[in-house]
Amino acid sequence: MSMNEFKPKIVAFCCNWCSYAGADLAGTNRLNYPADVKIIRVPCSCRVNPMFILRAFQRGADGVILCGCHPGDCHYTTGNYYARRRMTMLFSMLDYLGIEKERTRVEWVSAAEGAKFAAVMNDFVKTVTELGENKRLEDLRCKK
Amino acid sequence: MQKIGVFVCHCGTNIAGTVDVKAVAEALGKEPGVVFSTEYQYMCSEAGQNLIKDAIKNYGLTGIVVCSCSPRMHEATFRKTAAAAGLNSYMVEIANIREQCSWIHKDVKVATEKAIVLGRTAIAKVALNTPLTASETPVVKRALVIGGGIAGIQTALDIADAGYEVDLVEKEPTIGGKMAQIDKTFPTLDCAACILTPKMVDCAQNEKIHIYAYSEVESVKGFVGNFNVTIKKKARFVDETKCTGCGICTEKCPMKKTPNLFNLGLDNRSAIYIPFAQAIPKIATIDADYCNMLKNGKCGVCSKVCAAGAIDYKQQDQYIEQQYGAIVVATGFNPIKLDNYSEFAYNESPDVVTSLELERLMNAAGPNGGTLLRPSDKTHPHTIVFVQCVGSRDTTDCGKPYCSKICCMYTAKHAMLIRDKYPDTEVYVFYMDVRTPGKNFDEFYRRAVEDYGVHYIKGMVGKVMPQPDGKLLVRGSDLLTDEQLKIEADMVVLAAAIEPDKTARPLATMLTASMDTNDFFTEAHPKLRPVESPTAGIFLSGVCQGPKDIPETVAQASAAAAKVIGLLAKPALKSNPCTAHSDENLCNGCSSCERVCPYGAISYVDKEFRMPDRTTKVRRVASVNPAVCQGCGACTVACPSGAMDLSGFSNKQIMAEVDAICR
Amino acid sequence: MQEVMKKRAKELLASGEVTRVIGWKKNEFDYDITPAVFETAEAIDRDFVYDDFCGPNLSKFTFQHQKNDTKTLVFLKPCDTYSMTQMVTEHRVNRDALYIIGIPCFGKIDIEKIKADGMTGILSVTSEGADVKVHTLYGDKTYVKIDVMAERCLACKSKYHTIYDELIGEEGEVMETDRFDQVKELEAMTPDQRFEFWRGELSRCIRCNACRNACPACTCESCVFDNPESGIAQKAAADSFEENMFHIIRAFHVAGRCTDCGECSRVCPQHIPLHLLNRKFISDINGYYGEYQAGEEVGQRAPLVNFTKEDVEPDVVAKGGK
Amino acid sequence: MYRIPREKLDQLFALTAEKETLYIPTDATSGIAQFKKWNEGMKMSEKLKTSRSAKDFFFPQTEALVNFKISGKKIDIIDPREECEDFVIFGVRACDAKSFEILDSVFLVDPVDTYYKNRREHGTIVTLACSRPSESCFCTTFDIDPTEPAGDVSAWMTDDSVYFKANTEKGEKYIALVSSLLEETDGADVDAQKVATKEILGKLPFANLKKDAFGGGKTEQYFGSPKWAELSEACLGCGTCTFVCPTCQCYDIRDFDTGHGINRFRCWDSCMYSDFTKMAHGNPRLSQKERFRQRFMHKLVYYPENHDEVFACVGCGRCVEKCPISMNIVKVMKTLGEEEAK
Amino acid sequence: MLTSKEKEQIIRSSGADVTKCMRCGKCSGACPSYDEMEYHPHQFVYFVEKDQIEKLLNSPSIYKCLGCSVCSERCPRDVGPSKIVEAVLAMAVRRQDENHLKAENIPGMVEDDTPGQLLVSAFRKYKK
Repeated sequence: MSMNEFKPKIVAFCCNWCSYAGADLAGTNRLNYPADVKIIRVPCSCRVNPMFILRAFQRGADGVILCGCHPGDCHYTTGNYYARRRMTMLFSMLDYLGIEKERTRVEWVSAAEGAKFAAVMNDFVKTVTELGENKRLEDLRCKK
Repeated sequence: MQKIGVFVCHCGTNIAGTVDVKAVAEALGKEPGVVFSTEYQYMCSEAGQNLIKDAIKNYGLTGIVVCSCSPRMHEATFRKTAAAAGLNSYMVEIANIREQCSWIHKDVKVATEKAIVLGRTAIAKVALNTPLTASETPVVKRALVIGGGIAGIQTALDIADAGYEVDLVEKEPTIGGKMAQIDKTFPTLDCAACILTPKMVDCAQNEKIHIYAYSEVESVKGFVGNFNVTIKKKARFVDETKCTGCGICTEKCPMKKTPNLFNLGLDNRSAIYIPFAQAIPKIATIDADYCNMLKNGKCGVCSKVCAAGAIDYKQQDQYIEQQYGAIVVATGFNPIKLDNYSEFAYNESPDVVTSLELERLMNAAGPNGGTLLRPSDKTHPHTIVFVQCVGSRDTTDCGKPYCSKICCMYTAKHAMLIRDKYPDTEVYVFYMDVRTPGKNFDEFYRRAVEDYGVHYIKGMVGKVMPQPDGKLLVRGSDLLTDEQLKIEADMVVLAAAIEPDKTARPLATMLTASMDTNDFFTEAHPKLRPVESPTAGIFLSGVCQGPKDIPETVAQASAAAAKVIGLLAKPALKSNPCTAHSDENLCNGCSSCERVCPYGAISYVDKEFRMPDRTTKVRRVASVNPAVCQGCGACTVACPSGAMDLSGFSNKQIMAEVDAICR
Repeated sequence: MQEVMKKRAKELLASGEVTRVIGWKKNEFDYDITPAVFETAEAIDRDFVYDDFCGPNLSKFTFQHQKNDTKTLVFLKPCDTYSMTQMVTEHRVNRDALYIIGIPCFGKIDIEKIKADGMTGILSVTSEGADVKVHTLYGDKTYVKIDVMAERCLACKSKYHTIYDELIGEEGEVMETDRFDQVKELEAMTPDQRFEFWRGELSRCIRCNACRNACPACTCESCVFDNPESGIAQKAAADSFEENMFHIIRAFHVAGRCTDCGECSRVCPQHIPLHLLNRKFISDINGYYGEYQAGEEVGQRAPLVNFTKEDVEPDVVAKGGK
Repeated sequence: MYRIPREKLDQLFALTAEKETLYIPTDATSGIAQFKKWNEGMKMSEKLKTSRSAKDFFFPQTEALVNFKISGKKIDIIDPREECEDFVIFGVRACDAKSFEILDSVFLVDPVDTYYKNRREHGTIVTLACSRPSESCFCTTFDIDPTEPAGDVSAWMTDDSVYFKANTEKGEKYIALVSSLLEETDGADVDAQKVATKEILGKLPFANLKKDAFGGGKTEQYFGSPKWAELSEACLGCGTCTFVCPTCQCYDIRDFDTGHGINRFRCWDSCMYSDFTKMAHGNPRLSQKERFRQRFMHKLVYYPENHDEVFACVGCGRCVEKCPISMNIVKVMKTLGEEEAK
Repeated sequence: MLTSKEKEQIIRSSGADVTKCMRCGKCSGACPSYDEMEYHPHQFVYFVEKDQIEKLLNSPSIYKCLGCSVCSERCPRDVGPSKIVEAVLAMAVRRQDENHLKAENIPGMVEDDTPGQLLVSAFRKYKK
């Protein structure tokens, strides 16, 4: 597979209240971002277990992004604060194990930020595409 | 094994235009567990819903996937459809192939492929769904209105009218808000006090309304139907139950050099004060920053003169806890600070004033008793320049990007009133655009120009320069004559942009209600649910949601009241069944979940367990109160043993979605 | 020390204050130590030992052998008390059913270091003061104790007891430690080097679960890796991913709760430096959220179930940390 | 008997690796020895034992059994086995060599485990006699002579030479493969080493450990012994002893969902694990005591009973060294043996 | 509408987004050189948007601008009229420096004793 043809698999966890709505707004405003991004709706960014992120990589994801309400704006008041700590720790550990830190990201996208959502996804897909296939955290059994 | 039905919606050409819906239906039909797959023009139409209902019955479907618009749009619709056909409403999953697919992709092949993946993901999830039943919680028949301006007053009156208890919390010593400071109202030019004060009195006299003036909301817990709010009653140092509002104390108080905030600091008052004559409640308040007794323990005049013995220098802040079924936010606005607009010399010259200050200067109860005089030398102004859009429509850091909406009209009002009362005064209005949509609004503005001879100038003031002789040299452009005007003015009036009150942001955090980047509360839907916050049970009234004039504010206030009444009229609320639950066999009782729960929904019980070796062991285990749990899922991740899981978004379901996407 | 402990244990047994004593006993060799429950003075006289080989952390053993209806005496070294405090915080042990005696520790000897030096056929090892004398079939050798001390003891964080009913010996202090030096070394490597390093280390894992089962923070009623319902259960790593997965998740589960007792690395039959994973989290928590030592006092709120509004954003990692 | 100078050992490895895959024990960074595929420049470990036993070569920790490929509603069954290449394991000790016989008696009897058989047939075992046994060794208890190891080829290493002797047809083939480097010799040095080693064996701490108290027919005598409770008390329930043991052969069969099919594989299991023998109703082995007892009863009583008094322990001492709480088969034999003596 | 090369260049070199202008005229209201100028700051913005660059290039206004940037400072939309004036001025200056030497004219200029090096350096200097 040449670099040009490489289409990354991107899993985006979006909180129901802000980021998922932001993604909807991006759609309503017809703001394009690559089809490589597939969104999973979760009630809150704090619902995302680090296990899910590892699972995505195991299953062949090349990048995982978590989007939630801006800190202070969480629908559940404090959820994204916990998510922020958890993800900081997880990302740090992945980096410590030598896994490309650019493959994981957290972005705060409000329901009003459709344009930001599209911009973030465009940028993330670009970053991951440049990195190429995820080789360091893959499960060979899941390859086709 | 589930029997899953897949329904792909065309949404007219919204989806079918970029997604090959037939191919999607066909591909998804081949997925394991899928026994029926079809596509249709409009799934949300009655015919579309009937299609789903028939399929549920004919194929004995145990779960359905609708590939359509965002679940935020029609999830509720399809849940009802399923329920009508006898299928549990939580056996429905939506694949969002419109907002997140057809609308953002142009290539049919790419969009179709993605739609299939999204459909597959929803199928993977629904295969693990379990029927859920919403539990019911009773609704507390009492509403809280935060903010006692015209918005809050109107909402409170309407709710009370329907027979429900209302608490009205106002941070100032009196209700009335900004409208109480306004002189006349457009487009009718009737006096604001004349139409506002009767409403304030109504509030005070209504048995169902309880006014907490000089109070603030301290904390909000709970959820729709059952909010638990702590209200802080700030110490007035005056016993409310004893004060008669006679005002002798305010006359006798020696601390007369206290800035009168009601008059925006344009004149002074005493340290103990009643903001204005028609204040509700009409109770004196001691300004602790200026009172000599409170500061230095010397004075005590007010206490001596008070016949009612109402003065209490030892009064403390009081905290009141109260339960509410609904909360209305009516926190209003303030003009922005003009410190960053040095070109208008607002901080340099007392004769450069904001429009709100002009209201006080022109008001009969204002500092000059209703005669318009220059603040600097109390002389009659002969030339007045109005500058519109100061800080509005301004995308730089010091301004606001939005239109403040009310300035065009009140400036026309001011110009007209001045020309009417002082025909020898020339009035110039610099404008970018004059915006007057509204009943009788444009007519009003035209009257200012045509009947009162106000000079409207298309252009903007670039600089205001105070002159040694006390005049203000105003330099601005007239774009139509292509000239730069230099006007020697006696006064300059700035139509400062309005912004939400600063207390709104911390309040939004307490309420978990979302705000936009300008700190206006966001509505649940910009068109269809304009008076509700996305957070259930929180309603919006007045400028806290966006700039609006008095008629609009009152309209929204009544609308919010109607929504509150609708909510309070319900005997019970169905709660979201997607709540957390703990597997007692796995629970360690370590308290991690309790620590992260924002609702205090988790408690612990000691439970006896039978061990494999047939002994028994008492263990501490977590137990979730489903009525209190809001289903955020923070606990599920905090739990190290995986005992805690979330219905509707279980670990297995989310992992199945991950798997399906990455397949 | 051993004799004082024995005497005190027997006193408490005799007075009926406690009915059981948790301590260590010697096994086949000098360096073989097994945690044990003693119920009689005779058993204590016969088997009870406390010397420089008594490495096993008795907190986890106490957790496994706790009884609610009777009081148990347990001897805890300073680092063991941190684990115990953490377990009390998490309601994993019944503090009321325990009588804790804090005992001093002067660093434990790591027999693996002596073996790694080529010593085999070891017939006896004796530790006296700074000398460690090793007598083997193939010759004798004397080591300076500090050279054969366990890694975790060389980087000892504290000689202070965070929980006890009584102390034997004098109370020590929290120590200055260079325990994050190895973490820093790893952080200074390139991602490729780190990847190679961990691949090399973790690929030796045989998933015996000794690290988990010895860990005083891993006291789950059922481990997610044993629970087929968890979706990540595995018995053996069938792919390099699963080797990573197990250790990342385990480190994450104990993050903010791990007291850095070092049992995981001590028990690893494959000599994987597992403590370096936990220490990374500890060092990150200290750096990002302020100094925090798990097990310092009962009732602490662990950093991962806590937050401040001003916490760093996760992109701090991408930006190169701290 | 053949001889090669020690300095030529690398050449021998190179020559072997040219034809077949060669594995030798080598030191890992962390101070343990492990079998690794030989490549140029690799140094053979001087350690007596590898951390893991050599059973991995024939009975790997995880092994794919069958794959199911799912496409839509269709399932294809795929045999994931690839043609096994011939390989040579160099430096297997007598204890591990003996363990292969025990594994054979489990996997190669009817029904034959074809996965195991396949690997076994392709492997040539070159054993290496021990000259510096460690304090944890007790192979002599089970009548193993570490100076005369079994295997396809036996080897002895002295200060300057390595001696070889072929024991099987496969062994002969291997000797022929490397014959260009070998010279024939009488093996007098080997005999001298054997005498010296045997003298050391007599001085080992476990030299007097006897298996006589155990064997078939002792079930009733030991099963109900009260000593099990105390012996198993500190057991953590980890699988260290099992996984380092060269004779433990229990495995679990698991399915892994790859997203596009199922991979069915087997992996080592441990009777020390709490979910071992767990069934729908629960676990008949109620506590760690029962699990602990099972492991040692199997090695010392049940297995000998069914296999002509051959014990399922080869005295390699790995469990003695690796157990986190220093509990092991020697302690069990001594404790229960004392009881027998009474 | 086709965008001229000049407009493109002005927008590129000034970095100003003329579409953001909402025609408030604050720039011109603030301009100290207003009376000196034929075209005023807001017109610079407007003319660029309407692609009437030539007018601006030929106007003395570009030399009257003091470059004080008060127009940009006051602009509520961050358009930056002064940046446009500057860009137009730069373009005009560059135009004065047209191609003074063309390759085909060289042979006619060459005399026997013209040093080759002079030709090369002249070409470098006067050829754009």
